[in-house]
Amino acid sequence: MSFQPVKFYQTGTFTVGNRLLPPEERSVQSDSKRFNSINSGHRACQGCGEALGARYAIDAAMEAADGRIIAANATGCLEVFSTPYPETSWQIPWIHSLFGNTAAVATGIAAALKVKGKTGTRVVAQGGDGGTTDIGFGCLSGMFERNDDVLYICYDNGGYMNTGVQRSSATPAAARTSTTPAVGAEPGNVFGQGKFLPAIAMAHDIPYVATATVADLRDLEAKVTRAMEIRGARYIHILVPCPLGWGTASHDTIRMARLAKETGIFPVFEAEHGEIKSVLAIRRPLPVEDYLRPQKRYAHLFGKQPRIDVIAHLQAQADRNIRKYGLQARKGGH
Amino acid sequence: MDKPFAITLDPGSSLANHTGSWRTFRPEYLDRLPPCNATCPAGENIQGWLFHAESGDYEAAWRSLTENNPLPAIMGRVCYHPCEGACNRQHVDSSVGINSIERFLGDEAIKRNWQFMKPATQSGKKVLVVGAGPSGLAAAYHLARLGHAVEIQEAGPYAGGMMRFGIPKYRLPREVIEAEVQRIVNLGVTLKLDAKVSSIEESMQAGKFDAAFLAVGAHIGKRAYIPAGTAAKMVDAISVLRSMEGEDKPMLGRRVVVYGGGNTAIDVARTVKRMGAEPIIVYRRTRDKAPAHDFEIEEALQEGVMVKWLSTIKQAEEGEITIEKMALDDKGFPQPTGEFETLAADSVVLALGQDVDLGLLEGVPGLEVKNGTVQVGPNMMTGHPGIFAGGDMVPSERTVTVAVGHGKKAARHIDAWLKGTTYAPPPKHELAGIEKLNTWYYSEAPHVVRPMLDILRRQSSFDEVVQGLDESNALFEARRCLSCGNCFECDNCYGVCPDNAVIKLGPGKRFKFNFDYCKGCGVCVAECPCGAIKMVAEEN
Amino acid sequence: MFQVRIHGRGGQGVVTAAEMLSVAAFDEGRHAQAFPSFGSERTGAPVVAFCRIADREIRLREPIMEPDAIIIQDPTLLHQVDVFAGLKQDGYILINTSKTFDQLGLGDMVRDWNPARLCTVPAMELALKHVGRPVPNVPLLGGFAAVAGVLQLESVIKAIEERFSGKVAAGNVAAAREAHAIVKAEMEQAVKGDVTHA
Amino acid sequence: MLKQMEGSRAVAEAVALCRPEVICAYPISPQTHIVEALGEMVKEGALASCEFINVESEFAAMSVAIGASAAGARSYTATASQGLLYMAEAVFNAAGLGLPIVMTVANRAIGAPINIWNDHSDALSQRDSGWLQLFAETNQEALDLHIQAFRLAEELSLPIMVCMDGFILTHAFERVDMPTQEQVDAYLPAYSPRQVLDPDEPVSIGAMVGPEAFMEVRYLAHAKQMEALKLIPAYAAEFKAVFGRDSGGLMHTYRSEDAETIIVAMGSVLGTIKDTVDEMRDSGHRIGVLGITCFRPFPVAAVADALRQAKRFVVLEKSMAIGLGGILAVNVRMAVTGMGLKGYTVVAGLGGRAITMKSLHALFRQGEKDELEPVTFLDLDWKAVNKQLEREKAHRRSGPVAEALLRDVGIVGARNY
Repeated sequence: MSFQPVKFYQTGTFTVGNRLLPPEERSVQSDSKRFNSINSGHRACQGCGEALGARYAIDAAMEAADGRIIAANATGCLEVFSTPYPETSWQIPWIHSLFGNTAAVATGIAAALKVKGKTGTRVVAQGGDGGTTDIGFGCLSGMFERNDDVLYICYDNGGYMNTGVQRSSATPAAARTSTTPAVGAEPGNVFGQGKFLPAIAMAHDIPYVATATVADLRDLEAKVTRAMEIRGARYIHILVPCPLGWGTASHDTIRMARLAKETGIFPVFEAEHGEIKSVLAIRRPLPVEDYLRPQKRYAHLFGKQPRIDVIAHLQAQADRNIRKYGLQARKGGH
Repeated sequence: MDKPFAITLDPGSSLANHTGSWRTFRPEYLDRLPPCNATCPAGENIQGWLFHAESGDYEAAWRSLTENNPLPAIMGRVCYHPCEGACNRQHVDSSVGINSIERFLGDEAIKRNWQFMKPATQSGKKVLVVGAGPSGLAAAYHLARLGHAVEIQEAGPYAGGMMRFGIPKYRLPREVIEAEVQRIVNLGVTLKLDAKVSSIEESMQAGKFDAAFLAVGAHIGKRAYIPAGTAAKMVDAISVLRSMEGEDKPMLGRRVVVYGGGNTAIDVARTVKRMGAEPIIVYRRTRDKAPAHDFEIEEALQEGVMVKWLSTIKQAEEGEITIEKMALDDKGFPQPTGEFETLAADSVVLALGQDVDLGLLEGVPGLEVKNGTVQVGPNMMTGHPGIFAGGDMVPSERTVTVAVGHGKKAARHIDAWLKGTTYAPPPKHELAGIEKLNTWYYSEAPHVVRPMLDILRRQSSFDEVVQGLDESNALFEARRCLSCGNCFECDNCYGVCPDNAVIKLGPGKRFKFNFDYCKGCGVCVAECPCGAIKMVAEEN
Repeated sequence: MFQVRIHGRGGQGVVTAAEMLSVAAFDEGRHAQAFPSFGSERTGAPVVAFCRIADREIRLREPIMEPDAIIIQDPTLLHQVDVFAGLKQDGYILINTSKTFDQLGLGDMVRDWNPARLCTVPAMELALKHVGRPVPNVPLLGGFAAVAGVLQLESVIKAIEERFSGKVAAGNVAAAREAHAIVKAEMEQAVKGDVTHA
Repeated sequence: MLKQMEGSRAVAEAVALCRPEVICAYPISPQTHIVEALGEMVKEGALASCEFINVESEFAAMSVAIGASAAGARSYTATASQGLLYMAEAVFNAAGLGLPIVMTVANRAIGAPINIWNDHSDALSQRDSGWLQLFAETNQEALDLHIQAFRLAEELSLPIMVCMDGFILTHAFERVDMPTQEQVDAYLPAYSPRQVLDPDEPVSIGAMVGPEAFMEVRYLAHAKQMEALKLIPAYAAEFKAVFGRDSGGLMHTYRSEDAETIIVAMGSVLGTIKDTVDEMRDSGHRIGVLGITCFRPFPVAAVADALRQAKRFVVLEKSMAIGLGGILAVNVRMAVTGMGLKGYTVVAGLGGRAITMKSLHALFRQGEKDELEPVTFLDLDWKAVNKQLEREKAHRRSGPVAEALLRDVGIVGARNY
């Protein structure tokens, strides 16, 4: 288990910083001289989970690699809001090529570094769920299969938010998007479709696969740090709520991620060579309704005639996650 | 490098894009009033001193504490800690044991002989403090710190007032009082014992005092009319407790009936129990209606004190009393039932409240006395200019904590009065209610229970019943503080900002917003554990 | 310019044969161009490869439609594919077989042919004998050196040794030499008129 | 050193001499032999300091090359036909980012109907991608062009396709003069990237560019290609100085000095054309040849100069702008705009259809007499075509075209020889 939360010290390791912790146990994000790999002035929406997740992850990778990171970035929100000519928010060497080829571009960078003997410089590829689970899946699977020395980070906000909130294969069931409107007998995205990429990544037997959310910074940082200790293909899937696409208040971004984890909707775990090594247990269990209700993309479930059946179905999905990954809250929390 | 036009860009150049223009609401840091501070009668900045204790800097914590209260070792034992009743942590698990940490700090200060800092300059003014009880000691301390020459004139042979004469030593060991009084004396306060002030005007003139603070305790036990035979032994509770301080212990016999339901009744009952007697408390109402703190009733019951609830004494004779059973009416008042019972009783101790001896005020023009108390203005000054009063003398709850609060408050007004100005307390912040907090961030941490003396020793000795916390326990308990409403530098705002628009100013300096980039999303407000940020509309 | 077309089946080394032929010519300082029929045929399917040999640069890129010589690596193709299409009158024909032209049913076709240009060699047997594998292409090249006279046997052997190594090279060289001897003997007999293909 | 070898092998050895650092490979006929040979060289250590990556698609192949090139590695890949189309998005991207990748295109037709044989449809479909496109006439030239391409690409910071006819060249065994490592090292300096992903000097590559600068970016790409028109002949001249032979350049003329009719073509068919022209010259025809080596940038001025003295030109191309006629022809016509030349487009050799001297003789004679249609389809089976057109008139459900034609022409007729 890579992340051993500090049990107490007022806020333990739940908050970003903690003056009571020894310096070596403090988070990368709490450092007043942190990298800010993605700088201020980017054009992400107010309360953007992806902007936050990207800084969390890349800063942690930078810390682990002594500031020697090269990133390849898929087309998508992150790319568009961070690098509109003539300004870029990135403070690291960064390249955007296409929507579907990020893993392969990263492979190329890694190959170049290897052949030049620059093994101290590490490669991170990043993209949204569309660029990862859909259009970029072929290249990603190829990168996994070859075990190229790349850390791929997927920022999952459950849809094509950049183009106006269309459905991706990571869009959850029942969620409303522009292409799965909340009309008809089965409003929103259908059940039984979509794919959970971390499990597919694990099926490649790559050295490291993990999930994380922007609500558990220390867990996220520990996973990136762990991933950076390993050579070969690594995959981290980070849930990053999207106020626009989810229809949530801009200030609720982290809260939504927390609810996703605490309800069991989004399992947080890590795996090595295809085997689960640890899970982040639920701390304060909640029904999925608490997670669904604040989101306008599920508003159709809570209309005049609430779709109790659909909510129950989603609860069953969460319960299944809890059983499957062993997410049950443990005594004493964490 | 000679970069290709437009395709390749310089790092971090988006700083040119000031996204602050997107904002319609802006976050603002603020300090809210934590409920503990809001309820502390002594006006302690509890959260403030807990902050230092959390990092293990106990001296800093003690110094912070004693900014408001010079008697933490005493208060850590006898304060009924309304702060803990208000503590927001009770909504998470259980309240922070503030009182136990205060005692730890007080004891630590005695152990390590920490002393108060003397004022840099002297004002040249003289202030007379009448009474060396908590209120007088507190006032003397604060006035001395403000640079005034203070003399306490105490009627009794010891300092401490009602703390010494009204509180048993198993709750408040006398060496604790001695230590904290001595520290105030060391600050430069003159303490005159056995110096009863019989006329305040005379005493002030004699000593050329510029002002006076009257802080005489309620030493006179209230009497009630109970038909009694001549041989019946009846004494008042406060006399019993006072006599415990001298050589001649009271002779009350084996079966002692204590009449009353307040803390003094409990104290007397527990005291006589320790003297080998069998105390029975007789109280006209029920346990939950009793003014005594429940934990003290519980401790008394544990120690073998008997209680007759819903009972009044109708008659006292030698060796026995008659009591009438009562019943509560619809409004919760006890009404006689006509049912009687006799109890064996070698003596009856009346614990029905106390009065203050106001004899020293006779003839002072402008003073107003009502219901046995001196009327004071909001600045604690009596109707006579320059004469202030506090503690048991003024209309208020009579607790050590309230008394200490009066002393501090009066000192500030006296200081202002001496300078010819008025003291205006700073405006209070809005309350940091639980709804302002994001408690998800606080670690699970159950309350530490203070160790208790074993029951046999409690029944037979005057050793202190409730023990202190050890260092690790105190630290743990201090860290349970949620820091409601005040930034404790957890870095959450700094970390969770998607726009890196929070600037970390360094330890103790908190944070500030970089409004060039803050888009006003409000994530910092939502994720601030302690509710120290709020959103305000830009147009305001 | 001398143009050769080789017929065989996928897996019989038809393309290799054409390439080795071009290498042999190159080794003699001549220009040569070998190329396959660019098909996507799999093992067993009829395939064709070509080789041009000339004393100047070969620029022509069209398929060989009027060959000067034809090498048939697999006699079972004779009645399935028009292997003789475009063959010049009195062009060389070399067939991997232990039968005669008559026995192969080709008697009528070659009745007026110069008998010295009609040769057979049991290349499959030679390959099995010397190399241990049923790959008739290399022995046929040895035979071709004898029949067409455009290349020296030693050039072919050099090409074999460039292509293969060790035992395989030695076996192929031996097979090529034996094939060369067989064909040479056939031709000498034909010139003497001892043998007719009728 | 003279060697008799397969064209693919020759190219592979030449690429190896250029010291590539990252090679990405995905198999597609007829490019396979090139990357197979390179893969072997890397694996056995003959090609040191090189990463050979077997990717999962051509799209990935180009993408890996993009990443590697951006990280400062000399990068190479090879493809053909459908593969080139499958990577098309990345092809445009590599050019847009200005990454000097060299790619061999073993020219092959594009389906449907699926066809593995040679024509130029694949490369020409990417003519506007921003890549430089060089067409080899022989395997010697293919080999030489790769050496020149790395130098050109890296100097210009633009990617280059070296196009060679699939099978006809890639699979042909013929004589090549293989240069030495010393020669190549003398000609080709180490790769010094114009932009590179480097933590010591971070940059963001691949920004989103809006209307305010996009046209400028595009113009600059064009300006670079115009610059290439000067560099290409200069580098060819330097090449001759080091290697001792004419290779590359913008174009080659053949017996065109006094020609009234000039045949314009690209790639290996030029050999067959030259043989035909030789024969016609022998019988007194004033005919010559213009071989285009550099299709992108298109050498408009040089082509105009080469054709200025002629009366007519016949563009014989292995490509087709369906619905218009020729692709190369349109480019040539633009070059001679206003010159009063007669021009003919001949679409030939599509999908591997053999282009024979016999047909060329007839064609060129027709051309000389101005008897050609504006667009001619060489050796088209009109009978089969007309039959199908009739069939489609007669039946709504006439079925798939290619299969019907195959039935008509028969299996022997379908042989390409």
